[in-house]
Amino acid sequence: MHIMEGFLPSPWWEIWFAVSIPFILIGLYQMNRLVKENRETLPLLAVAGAFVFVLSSLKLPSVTGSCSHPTGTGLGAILFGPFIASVLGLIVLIYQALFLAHGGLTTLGANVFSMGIAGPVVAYLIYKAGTKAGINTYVTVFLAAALADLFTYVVTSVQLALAFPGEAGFFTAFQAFAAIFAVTQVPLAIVEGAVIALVFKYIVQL
Amino acid sequence: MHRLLEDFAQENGLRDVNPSLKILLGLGSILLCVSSPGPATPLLIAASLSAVTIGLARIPLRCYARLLMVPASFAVMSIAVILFLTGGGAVLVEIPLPGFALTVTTGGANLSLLLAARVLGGMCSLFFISLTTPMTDIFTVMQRLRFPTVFIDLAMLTYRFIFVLIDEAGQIYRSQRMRLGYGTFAESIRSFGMLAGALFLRTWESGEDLMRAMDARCYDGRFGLPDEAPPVSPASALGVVLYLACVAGVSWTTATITLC
Amino acid sequence: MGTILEIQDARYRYPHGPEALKGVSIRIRQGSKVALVGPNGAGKSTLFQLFNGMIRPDSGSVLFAGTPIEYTAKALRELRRSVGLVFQNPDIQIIAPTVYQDVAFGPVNLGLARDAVDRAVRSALSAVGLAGYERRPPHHLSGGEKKRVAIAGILAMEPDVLVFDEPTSSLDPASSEEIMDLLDELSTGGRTIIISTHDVELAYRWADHVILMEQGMVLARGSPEEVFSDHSLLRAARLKPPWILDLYHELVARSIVEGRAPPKSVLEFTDRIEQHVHGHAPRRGEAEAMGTVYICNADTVSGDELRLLFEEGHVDHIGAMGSRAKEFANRELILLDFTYGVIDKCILKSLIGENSLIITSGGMIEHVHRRISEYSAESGRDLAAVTVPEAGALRPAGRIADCD
Amino acid sequence: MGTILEIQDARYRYPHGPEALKGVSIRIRQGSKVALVGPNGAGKSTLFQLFNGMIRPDSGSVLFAGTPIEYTAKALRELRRSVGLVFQNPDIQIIAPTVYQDVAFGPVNLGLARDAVDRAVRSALSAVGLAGYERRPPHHLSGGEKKRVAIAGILAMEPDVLVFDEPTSSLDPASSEEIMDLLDELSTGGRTIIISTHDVELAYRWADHVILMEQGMVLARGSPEEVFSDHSLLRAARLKPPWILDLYHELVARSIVEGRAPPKSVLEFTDRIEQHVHGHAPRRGEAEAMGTVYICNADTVSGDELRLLFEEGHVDHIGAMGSRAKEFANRELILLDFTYGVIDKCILKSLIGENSLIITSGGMIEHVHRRISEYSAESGRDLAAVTVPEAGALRPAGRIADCD
Repeated sequence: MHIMEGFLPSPWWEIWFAVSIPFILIGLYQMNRLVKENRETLPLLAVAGAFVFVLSSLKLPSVTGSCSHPTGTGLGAILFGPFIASVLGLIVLIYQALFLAHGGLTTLGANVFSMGIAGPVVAYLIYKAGTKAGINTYVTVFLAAALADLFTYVVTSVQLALAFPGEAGFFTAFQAFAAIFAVTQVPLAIVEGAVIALVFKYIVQL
Repeated sequence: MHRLLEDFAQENGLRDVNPSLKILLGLGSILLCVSSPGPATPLLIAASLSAVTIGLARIPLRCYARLLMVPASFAVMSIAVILFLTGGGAVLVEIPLPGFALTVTTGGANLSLLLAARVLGGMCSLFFISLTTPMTDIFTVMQRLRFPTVFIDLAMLTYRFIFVLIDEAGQIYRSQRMRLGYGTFAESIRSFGMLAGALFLRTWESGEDLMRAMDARCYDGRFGLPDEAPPVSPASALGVVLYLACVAGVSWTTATITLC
Repeated sequence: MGTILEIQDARYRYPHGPEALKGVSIRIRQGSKVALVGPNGAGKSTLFQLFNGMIRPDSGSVLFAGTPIEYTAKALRELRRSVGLVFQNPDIQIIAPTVYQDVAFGPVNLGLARDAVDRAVRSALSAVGLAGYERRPPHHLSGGEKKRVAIAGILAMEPDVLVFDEPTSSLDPASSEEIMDLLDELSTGGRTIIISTHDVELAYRWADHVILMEQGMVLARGSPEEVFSDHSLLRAARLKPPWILDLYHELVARSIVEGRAPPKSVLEFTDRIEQHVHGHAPRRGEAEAMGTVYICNADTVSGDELRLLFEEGHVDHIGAMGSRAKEFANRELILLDFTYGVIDKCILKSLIGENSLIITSGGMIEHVHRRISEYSAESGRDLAAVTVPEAGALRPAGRIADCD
Repeated sequence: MGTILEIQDARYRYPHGPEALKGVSIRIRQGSKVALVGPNGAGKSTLFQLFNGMIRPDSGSVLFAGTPIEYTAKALRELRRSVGLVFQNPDIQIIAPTVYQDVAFGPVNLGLARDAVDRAVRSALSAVGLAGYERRPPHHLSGGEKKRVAIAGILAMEPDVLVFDEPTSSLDPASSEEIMDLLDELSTGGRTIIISTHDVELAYRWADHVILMEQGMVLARGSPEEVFSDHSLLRAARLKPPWILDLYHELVARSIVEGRAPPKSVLEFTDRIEQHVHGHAPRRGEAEAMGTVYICNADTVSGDELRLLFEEGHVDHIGAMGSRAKEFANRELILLDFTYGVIDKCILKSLIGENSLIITSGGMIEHVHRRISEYSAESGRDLAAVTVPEAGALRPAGRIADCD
């Protein structure tokens, strides 16, 4: 779920940039080192980014809205670590804003935090925990993907509620945003979880 | 497969205007929108930049209208929340519901209007950038602005592969439709999973191919040079600065105007 | 036979793109072998997508079996089952992780029961000669095998019309010939086969009807001989004439051969030139014995019966036509001399007094007999074609020994 | 000229894969046009990767200009600058977001200064006929154009050896011919050109040396006529002989033509058959005037000079060879009749008394003259080839009018 251009007022869009930029900077630093050590990293990162973009630009079946991409970057987080994944997330979000009109430029900071950092970290943690606990791999993958999606939307609701607490205060606002977006986001998360589990099954079969 | 905004940008009427100038105009407008205290400024920006995009950049009106619908569902839902949540001022409408009542106050109405205007103005500014300035030109600007090289290189490679993969995804999708994929909801999920899986495989192969291609072409950690950007014409530069100044002026003078 | 597919004055413009079809009308007879020929970008692929309703014409209409296509989800599903489209690049068409799952994709979507799916998959795989490949992952197959899997995936839906976009593109010559053999085999079952190609040689040899396209329009339609003899048309379509026609027309222009019907193969061409040079249909003296072409049915013959034939020294060359026959030869460890262009090669061997055996199956047996007797009639040379093993079939073969 | 590339008894096995090269030794002379012919999977692409050090043989050695390749990063970069490899699929080779940036990729990584990069890019783009395409994104180009960009990307590094993997794969005939024309053009500059292909027709016409491969081994090497005349070799490599050789050998077997050197083109073949039939080299009577082939240099001629030529009615057909010439014709709005196979087509026109003009550039002018005088010498017919505009060049063209 992308926050669109113009929606976040000052100082919130600046604040979310301030929160995300350290991750991006660490990611860039790590990436620089990685690319110097092993030149094959750059093409791999590039195709991974392109894959995430293309997947997110395809409409998921029977659900309005597109496949969001925390699971894509989640995969990036498993492969390259969360910081580099946040750089991938940033690039994908820029292309989504410019090519598809999903999201915006002043809201990049907030969107990078929810989709490029928070979501992937959750996916990463659940995947690790599930594998350690010996839960069925497909179930783990389903949970990681679906919950990362849900968490992303929770974070977005928090971001909106912080910016627009209204009279009733942050918690009521959060409940309101979370409730109304649940209509689209909960089915989306389930579908995405199922799809990603299928993809995983597909890849395992090879 | 829908067409990307980028495809319009490649052949728009303002293709040969200096990209830095176009980005300055777009970003400046966005900043004016989000910092505008009243709805008049964003609406003015929306109207003027739409006119420029349709009139000068010659983007078909129908496509432009359809683009404006992209953010509509998000905007409607979130603005609805804000409309009912935000208080202050007189009560305009009250919808009684079991247990509680939804109220719309002037404060809520004003904030909602302001947000709707900002979103419209912001999106029109964003569309102005993405419909008039191809990504290839934006790379040039990034290079000028000394963005980290590794970031630009990665963005460029990603850009190239987006189009390779999008083409393949479209073909795979068509071939699935041909074999009656996406018939029912369950089938859709299954078909989509296969598509994503097949695409993942192709992605992986593309990555390996790309490594070989770069090696075969003497890759030594350097990427392409920035293209020469078209020169900034003094008249258009003056125009952009004047426009932004005027809008800022309007923003300052209309700050107190509200809906009710 | 009637018209199965018809397109009436169809126009189509891609969204925001150029006009890809500028008023195209064509008519495809049931059971025919049609080649759509033109350079890249002529509109061939766009036309193909009209055939099974992947795109809808801006104006004009598309008729299947005499009825205009309805663009409802249900009608389109039915249509796509009946008109199967095989893409140029099998990598795009093959999506599942195993061959079995990929071929099953269509039948499963058709809602067939599990065992019906299984039957459909096995029979499609056997038709393309890939029985036993079920569990292989497609990306480890060769180019020709991938193409076969893609074809099987369509065949499994049992379509009436098979449409192939550039069936031989990026295949090597042997794989190409095998795919074209397969197309011939599929066509003998009464199916309508349409291919698009920019390979005029292929279209000239294979098709019985050619449609020449360029820039979204039909430039010409007719028999391959007619269409490809018009150089100015071909030039307009940025194509070269088939070499055999090119040389033929040069020779006609210099009155070295007669301007009757153009030849279709090296064999025919040689005969025509010899006829002109020697003033008569080339006929070897009676003393010069001709070889026999034995034909056997891969579905009914046993390996031992054939080995008997070889041991008795009746057979000098062995060829197999069609995928079932090749599978059979493989299984029985029979070394094949010819795997493509089999009939012509065996005729050439007969002419120099050598015997050959063609292993094939089903309707192709008749096809071989017909082809050989046609050649006999045309050339005035009496070629023997014998189906084995049949009562007494091996006896007359002995006559070579007698004549020598 | 000396040997530029040499491979001595190279063996290579892919990790976890089959042995792709089983002791291959080849030697490539500087400035030659070599075709590596074989079916898919014969090891052609693997061999190509040995050429520029993309893979290292398990045993055996690779020599460039007499020196064994060193597998250090620095030496490899130097080697890859000298031996440019153009992949089969241009989508894989094109890396950057614009044509300019993509072609600049090699030069930039070679550490050239900005203006040297610029010169290299412009000259490479002009050599492939894509000047003016600098700012286009690759995904908006046609297949043929992408191929040219891929070639320009390699050319910009100014390699001595150009290696093309299946240069014409999935291009339509006209685009293929244009790419092969480009290869000829590049070869006249003294570069060594190596192609891999399974298209024997192409290899037969184009190459001056053929290496036949199958299953990781070299089956034969030699002139195309030699290699492709050996049917058993070709069969072992699952290839068909070029049609022209096939027909030729049939005719020789029936003693309709003499078994001298096999013909290379339809033109030559017609002459040979006519010679046999009429018992002498075909020579038209003096009264039958032959047309003239005008040749002009696209780099020096002006559009007005040419238009003068057309207006005076000297020219019936116009052809352009090479990308600079085609660019020129495009710019000057000259409608072209021939864009490929130009020389042969113009000779054929001359034989029927029509004049033609060939627009070309650089070393190709000599090539045209040589080809026409060779034909004159072989056929015994006196064809006029005149470079225009030169003093008095237009005068003799009037003779057609006199003769009529």
